[in-house]
Amino acid sequence: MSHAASVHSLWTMSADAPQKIPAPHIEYAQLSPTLIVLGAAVLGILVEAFLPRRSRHPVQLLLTCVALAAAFAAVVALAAGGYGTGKAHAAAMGAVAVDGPALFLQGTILLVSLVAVFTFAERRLDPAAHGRPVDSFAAQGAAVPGGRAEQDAVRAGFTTTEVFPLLLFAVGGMLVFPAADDLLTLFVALEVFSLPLYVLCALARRKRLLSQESAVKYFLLGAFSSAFLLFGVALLYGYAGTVTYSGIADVVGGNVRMLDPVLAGTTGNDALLLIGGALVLMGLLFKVGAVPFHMWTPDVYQGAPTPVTGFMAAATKVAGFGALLRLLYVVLPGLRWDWRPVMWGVAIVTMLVGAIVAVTQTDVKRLLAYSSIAHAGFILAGVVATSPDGVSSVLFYLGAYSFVTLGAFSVVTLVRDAGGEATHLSKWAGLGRRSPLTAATFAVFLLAFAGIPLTSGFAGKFAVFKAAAQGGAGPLVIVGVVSSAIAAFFYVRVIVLMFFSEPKEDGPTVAVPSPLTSSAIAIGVAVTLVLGVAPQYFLDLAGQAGVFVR
Amino acid sequence: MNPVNYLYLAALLFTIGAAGVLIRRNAIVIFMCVELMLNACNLAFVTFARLHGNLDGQIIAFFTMVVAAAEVVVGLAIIVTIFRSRHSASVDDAGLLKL
Amino acid sequence: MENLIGLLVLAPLLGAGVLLCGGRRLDRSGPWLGTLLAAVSFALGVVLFADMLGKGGEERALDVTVFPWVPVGGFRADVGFHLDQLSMTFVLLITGVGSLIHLYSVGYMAHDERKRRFFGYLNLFLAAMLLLVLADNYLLLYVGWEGVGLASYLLIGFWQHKPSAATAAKKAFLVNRVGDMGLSIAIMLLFTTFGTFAFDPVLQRATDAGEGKLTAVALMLLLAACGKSAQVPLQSWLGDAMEGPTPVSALIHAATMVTAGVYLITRSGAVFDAAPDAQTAVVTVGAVTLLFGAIVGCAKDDIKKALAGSTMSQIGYMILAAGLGPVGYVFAIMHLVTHGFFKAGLFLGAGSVMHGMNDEVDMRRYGGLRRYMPVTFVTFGLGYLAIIGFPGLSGFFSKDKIIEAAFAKGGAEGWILGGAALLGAAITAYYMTRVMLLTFFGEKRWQPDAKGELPHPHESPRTMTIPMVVLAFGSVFAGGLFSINDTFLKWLEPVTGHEEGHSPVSALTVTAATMVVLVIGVAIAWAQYGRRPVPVTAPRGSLLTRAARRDLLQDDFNHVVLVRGGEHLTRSLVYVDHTLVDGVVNGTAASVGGLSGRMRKLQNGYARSYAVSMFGGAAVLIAATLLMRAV
Amino acid sequence: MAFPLLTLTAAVPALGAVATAAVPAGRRTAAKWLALAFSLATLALAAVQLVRFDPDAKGPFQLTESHAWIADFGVRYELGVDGIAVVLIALAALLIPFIMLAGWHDADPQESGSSRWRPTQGFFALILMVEAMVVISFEATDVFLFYIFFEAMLIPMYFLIGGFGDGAAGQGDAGAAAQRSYAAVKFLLYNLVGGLIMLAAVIGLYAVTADQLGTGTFSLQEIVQARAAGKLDIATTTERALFLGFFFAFAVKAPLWPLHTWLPNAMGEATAPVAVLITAVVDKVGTFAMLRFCLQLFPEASKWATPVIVVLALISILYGALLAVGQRDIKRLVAYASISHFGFIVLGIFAMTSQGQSGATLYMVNHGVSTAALMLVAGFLISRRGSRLIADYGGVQKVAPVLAGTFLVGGLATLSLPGLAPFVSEFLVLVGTFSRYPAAGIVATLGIVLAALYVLVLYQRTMTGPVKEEVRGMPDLRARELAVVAPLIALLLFLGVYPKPVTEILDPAVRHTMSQVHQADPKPDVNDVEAAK
Repeated sequence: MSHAASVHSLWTMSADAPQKIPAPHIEYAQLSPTLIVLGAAVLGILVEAFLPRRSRHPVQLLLTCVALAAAFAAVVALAAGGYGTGKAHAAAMGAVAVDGPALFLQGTILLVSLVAVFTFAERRLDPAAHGRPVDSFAAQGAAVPGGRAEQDAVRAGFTTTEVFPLLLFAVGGMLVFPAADDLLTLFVALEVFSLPLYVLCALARRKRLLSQESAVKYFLLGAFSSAFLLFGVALLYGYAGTVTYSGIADVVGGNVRMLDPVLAGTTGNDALLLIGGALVLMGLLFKVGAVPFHMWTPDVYQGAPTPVTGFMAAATKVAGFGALLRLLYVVLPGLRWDWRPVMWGVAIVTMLVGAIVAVTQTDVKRLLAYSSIAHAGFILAGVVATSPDGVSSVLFYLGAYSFVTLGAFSVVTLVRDAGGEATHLSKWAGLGRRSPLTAATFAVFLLAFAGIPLTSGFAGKFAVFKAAAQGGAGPLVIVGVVSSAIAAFFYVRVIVLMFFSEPKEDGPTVAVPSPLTSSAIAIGVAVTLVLGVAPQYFLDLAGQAGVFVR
Repeated sequence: MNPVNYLYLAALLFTIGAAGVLIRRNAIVIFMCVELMLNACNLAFVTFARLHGNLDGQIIAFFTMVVAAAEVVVGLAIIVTIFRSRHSASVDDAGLLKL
Repeated sequence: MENLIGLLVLAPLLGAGVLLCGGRRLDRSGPWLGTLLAAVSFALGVVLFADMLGKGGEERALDVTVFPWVPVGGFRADVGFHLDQLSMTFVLLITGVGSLIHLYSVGYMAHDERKRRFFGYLNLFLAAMLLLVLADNYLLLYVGWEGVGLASYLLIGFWQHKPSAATAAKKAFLVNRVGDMGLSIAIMLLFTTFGTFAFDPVLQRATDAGEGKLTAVALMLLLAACGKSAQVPLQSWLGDAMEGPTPVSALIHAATMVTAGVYLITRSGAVFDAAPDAQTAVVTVGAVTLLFGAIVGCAKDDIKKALAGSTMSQIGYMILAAGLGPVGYVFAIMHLVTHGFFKAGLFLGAGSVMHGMNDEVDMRRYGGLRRYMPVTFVTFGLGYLAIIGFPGLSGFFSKDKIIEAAFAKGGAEGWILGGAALLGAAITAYYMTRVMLLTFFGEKRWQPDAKGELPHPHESPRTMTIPMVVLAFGSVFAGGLFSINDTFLKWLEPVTGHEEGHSPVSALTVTAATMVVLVIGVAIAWAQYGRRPVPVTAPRGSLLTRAARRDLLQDDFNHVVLVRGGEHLTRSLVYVDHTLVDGVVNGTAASVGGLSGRMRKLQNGYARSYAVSMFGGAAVLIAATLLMRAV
Repeated sequence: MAFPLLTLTAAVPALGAVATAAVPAGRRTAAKWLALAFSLATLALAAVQLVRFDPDAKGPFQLTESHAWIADFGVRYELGVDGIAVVLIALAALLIPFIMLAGWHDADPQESGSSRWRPTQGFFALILMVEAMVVISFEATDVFLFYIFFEAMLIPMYFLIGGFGDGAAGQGDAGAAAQRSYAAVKFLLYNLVGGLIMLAAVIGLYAVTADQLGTGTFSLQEIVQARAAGKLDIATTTERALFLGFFFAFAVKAPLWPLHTWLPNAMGEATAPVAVLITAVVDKVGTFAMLRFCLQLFPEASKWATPVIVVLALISILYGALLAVGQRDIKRLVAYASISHFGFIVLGIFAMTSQGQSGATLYMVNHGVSTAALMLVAGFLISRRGSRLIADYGGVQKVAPVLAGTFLVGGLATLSLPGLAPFVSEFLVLVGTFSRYPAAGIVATLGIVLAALYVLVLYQRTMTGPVKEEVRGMPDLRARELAVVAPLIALLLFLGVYPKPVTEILDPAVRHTMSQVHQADPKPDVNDVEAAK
């Protein structure tokens, strides 16, 4: 009875709530990066709608690049304006955080996407029969593979320029994802960047069946995982009565001003908190491709158009880990002793499974997919360090890793034969003889993956392991070292294949790319070496960006 | 009636949805199961909103619906394409990518 | 004077360098150049000798430190020379006999197209040997020690195209290495015991160290001596070493190098004197070897191998003497010198015979050569008389003294050793007579050689005969000269020290006994080979004979135990390395691969199974979190 | 800010590598000469180092340079040389030109492949790259800096091994290539694993220093001084763990039994010059690092581990020698011989006596030169007959006396014949070991007998005996080849007769190391004459 009464009182109380809702106050300047990107995306749609097909490609390319560059400039401006450090705070009524990690990650994402756009726009790889240069996307996504419609589209020289707005939307979501300061924003951002990716995956020009299959898998599993995440959000909301990070953190930390009976009732029930936390974690782990939520990764990476794969592999990881960091460091620090062991486990299995399964891979893209899983494990090792060092090391690793990945996948786009990209490893035999330069660059990326000194991979690995060791995660370091040893094996295998085995007669040809892809690869190599030889400046950046706002 | 029961219902629906995803072959059905899971979440949200007596939960529920709608658009589009190229919507047929 | 010592070593070394690196243009002049340089160092030796005679007995020793060699922390080894009467004796012997044999070789190797290198090696040997006897510390001695080993390796294997020669050379080097191991361990012991291994400090303060340590050192030195001087159990290489050109056998494997062991023991006398047990070991080795060598010498039909056996046995005498301590050192060296003369002479004679018989070595195919090569016959004969100890000739004096000293050891030991020495004398007389008879007397048993032509023996050229004559003089008179009012004893005493042995039997009795056994030995030989004709193919012979022909089965033992065993060991190790050590690593790699292959199967391409893993993962995640809270 | 001599010494070959790699495909010979010029320049710089280096100066390191590099990792760009380093740098710089000359034609492309494929340029560039990295890892006094190049070195080595064979693998071209890449992969993986384990230890070291000194550091001197001052006190178990981590990597590189199996494959498959590069230059970094890092960073742990390591070293000595006896392949034989010699070096290092360590350091130099001599001549031999199998040769000394002679000298050096360089060092090691562990000393002495065995057997089977048909008409050493071998032999003789100049430079460094480990030589039983009187 008393309970019912309280419920009734709640009802009446919330009845006259509406006029109490304050008008939201949005700091547009501080959200400008996201706004610019999303705005450009909308523009892009309009371009698709109104510009003649011929002129769409250049316009879209220009628009996208400008937008991303501008957004990056905005990020830099904000950082310069001290929002990364002193003036860091939660903007948009606590929905979006503007602080060091957010800005650093947004900057990284924007740069990565900018480079990715180059590979998106590459049109010289497929010397098309009908004379018109084409990129790696389907002439007409909706057309049935090999069907009449597609042939017409190909003959007409259609290209799916929608990929650019799609990319921009995805980027927009990714920008918000690591900055999201409440669970709702987190969820929305997740969907905003996932949905365009699902579509992009389906748009390969060659091997369309694989492409579509990968899209379906990605979509279903993605939706599945986001449902889990959402349920987790629900439980956390139920536990804390709010979805803002700070609010939940306060409740978890047990420092709330007024504790009404209901809240007391729910907060008493840790199950809500723990299960909710676990489910949200799972949603994020899925995005970063950690074991056992990794299984979509190889299939999707292999099926999706390679530029998209590169973009996903690089940017999604950055965004996902950003969100993960924020969640663990802002929302759940009170529960450190609960989630740390769990994350330990996840990190260990991720490193080992990724490395071990990669050993027997026969497809370059799958190989890279598994290696990305292993790397997710390494990064997790830095995540569980639970120290500012840990954060900055993870940030650095993400920056280093994303460019290496992008570069590697860009190289993959160049090695082609009649069936499009020749991704089967056996085709790569003797590549070093055919075109030493390409092989050499790819070797550089592989060495970076393997964490050989003087490459960014080593600096990053050292940073996270160091943080982990200082965070008292020595065993993790050992496992990490072991799995790096295993990983080294298959990277080396590819190098052997490229340089020490005789080239086949029917081997693939290496396409001579336009400046776009070349510059993408060049940037990748440059970043790899610079971060390997003189990482101090970037370590400083990451170090300054190591503190989350609450 | 005790609102907590709604939570149990939500959990139940969520589990049913999840089970559906695991069991059913047809992509459309699987997708519907996912939708079911999302709606289970919605139910949980509103229940908690009710419990806590603030509107956040209810607002989130609206957001969720919108997101779900968006998912439907993209999802159905993808599923339809693959259906047209494969003449089957069974996810088990789509097994080219493996190992 | 001091600098001359350096030159003494340097001259032949220079020769070696020039001849070996000189190239073809020296092919003609090379031999004479080598001989010249040998002669030069002999001349230097004589000069130093004269200078030394000018001084009193005590201050005759010269010490020169040329330069610090290995100065490291507490460890310092110098390149320094120590020239005293002992080393002087050796210098003269080495350079003297050495020069003669160089001269001989000029004729002997005249027709060999690689003679330039031959003389290079000979010079190298001279240099190393001089270094050995002049070194003022054990490490430098070790350098010479291995240097002569190298030279002997190169010279034994000089005719490398003959596999037998190459094998013999390798064997010689390896067996010597075993001995060298002893030497290096001895040096280490000396260093850890005395903190140095220079002769003076070590020998002066030998007694300060514990007897245990000294015994160890002495035994290790003995091992080294056994290796170099072909004493049991490391004697097996000497017989095969006869594969080398005969001048080499004469110089290295008769006159000089093989006696290095005696030098080492005499030089380290202070150490041995302080370690009686070690001395017992020394005399035992000596006694055993002198019999062993003698017996082997009796059975061999190859003239050089017979002489090799005799060398072994004679050096056995020296080692025995050296083992007797101050009583014997002088006589050991004295016998060493006389032996140097007559054994070199004998070998040169043998060489000359082979030269005349188109390199036939089997004595059973000789016979009646005295008419065809008179000079060889005479010189060889004198050498023969000397070695069997015919009264008045060198061997007589030196060997007699050793036998006396052996008896003088006193007690059962003395009797055993003395007896062994006497028996050895008898056998010596026997096998040398045998050699003599088979070679120069009896009817011709010449056989056509490989090319099917009968040999027509002739006297050798002057370059070969002159050295033989000179050496014959040595083997006749050296002993006498040395013994007249104990010149040699007085000469060496300051270095080695000397004390009269008190023999249970008078010196005269010993001499008489020696004579008797000598006659017996000769008589038996005459009975066997003098009176009845000798079969060209050797009769099967008694068990002992057959064993002796095979060096008393020593080689067979080596072959079975060391060679075969070693081969098996290495082969199994190679297998282990490949299968086990490597296998472990490759195994882990393979297992990772297998694991990978199995885990790969989980990625079966079905979206729903992926969903299952996610669902399961979520469940685990939740369970784990709750569990963490629970505990 | 002094003149950055050390940096320059490393930078010159690095630049040379870039320059050589940039030479267009057509200008092969130009590339060779360019590379040779750069290597000679490096040699000159190394010589300058030797001159500028003052053995009697105070302080462990000289010609030091120190700049901030990666503050976050506590890493500084710190260079400095002690006596050991300066000598080993000289050795490396000296050998590289010979290696290049010896391999002058090894990388000439058989078929004129695509114009972009420039093996020759690659070959020489990689050699220079290796040289640069070796030099800087000798110079590094910052653990992390050392580690970086210790690891990075593997990559060019890997390409040298896998990319260029002597075409004498026995079976067809494809089979040869397969074997080669197997060897290369084996080399890389062994060393990578070693390096990664060391990485764990390096990180651990950082964690310890950061924990106790506030800021983590990798500076050797800082750490040593901090320990001396008691500011840094590493728990026993931690120190041992870290020591093992470091030692493992160095033991793989050295290589020490049972981590040695990569060496025979690598040396067997690589061309002779590259094999020399591996064993004479690169592997020295391993033993060098034992002296500089294992002993100085973890003295207590080193002492703790000594017994085991001594045993392993002994096993290496005998095992390597026995396997050398059992080999059918000339280059593999030399490889196992090297394993045996590395056993001696490690033995000397961990005997913890001044003789032992001076011997070991001197041994590094001598072994470098002697192996170079033997292996390069073997390479010339192999290049003539196109086979590595001992059984395919015989009677060579008849047709090619000079080749045979030099081969013999190289062999005699390998069996450390007195008068040649290795004897001195080997004897020092033996004495040093004996004075602390007599039993070990005696066992090690067996090694010299076995050495004689494998060298002489090799010489007999290849050079002596009746002349084989295939060998008939084999040309003797050419001028270029003689120009490679003669100086090495001269050096062997010189260092054998007069090693003083080298030992004088080495000694202070060794004494310093000994003091770091708090070890004194055992005293002789009979004290010297003065005391006696």
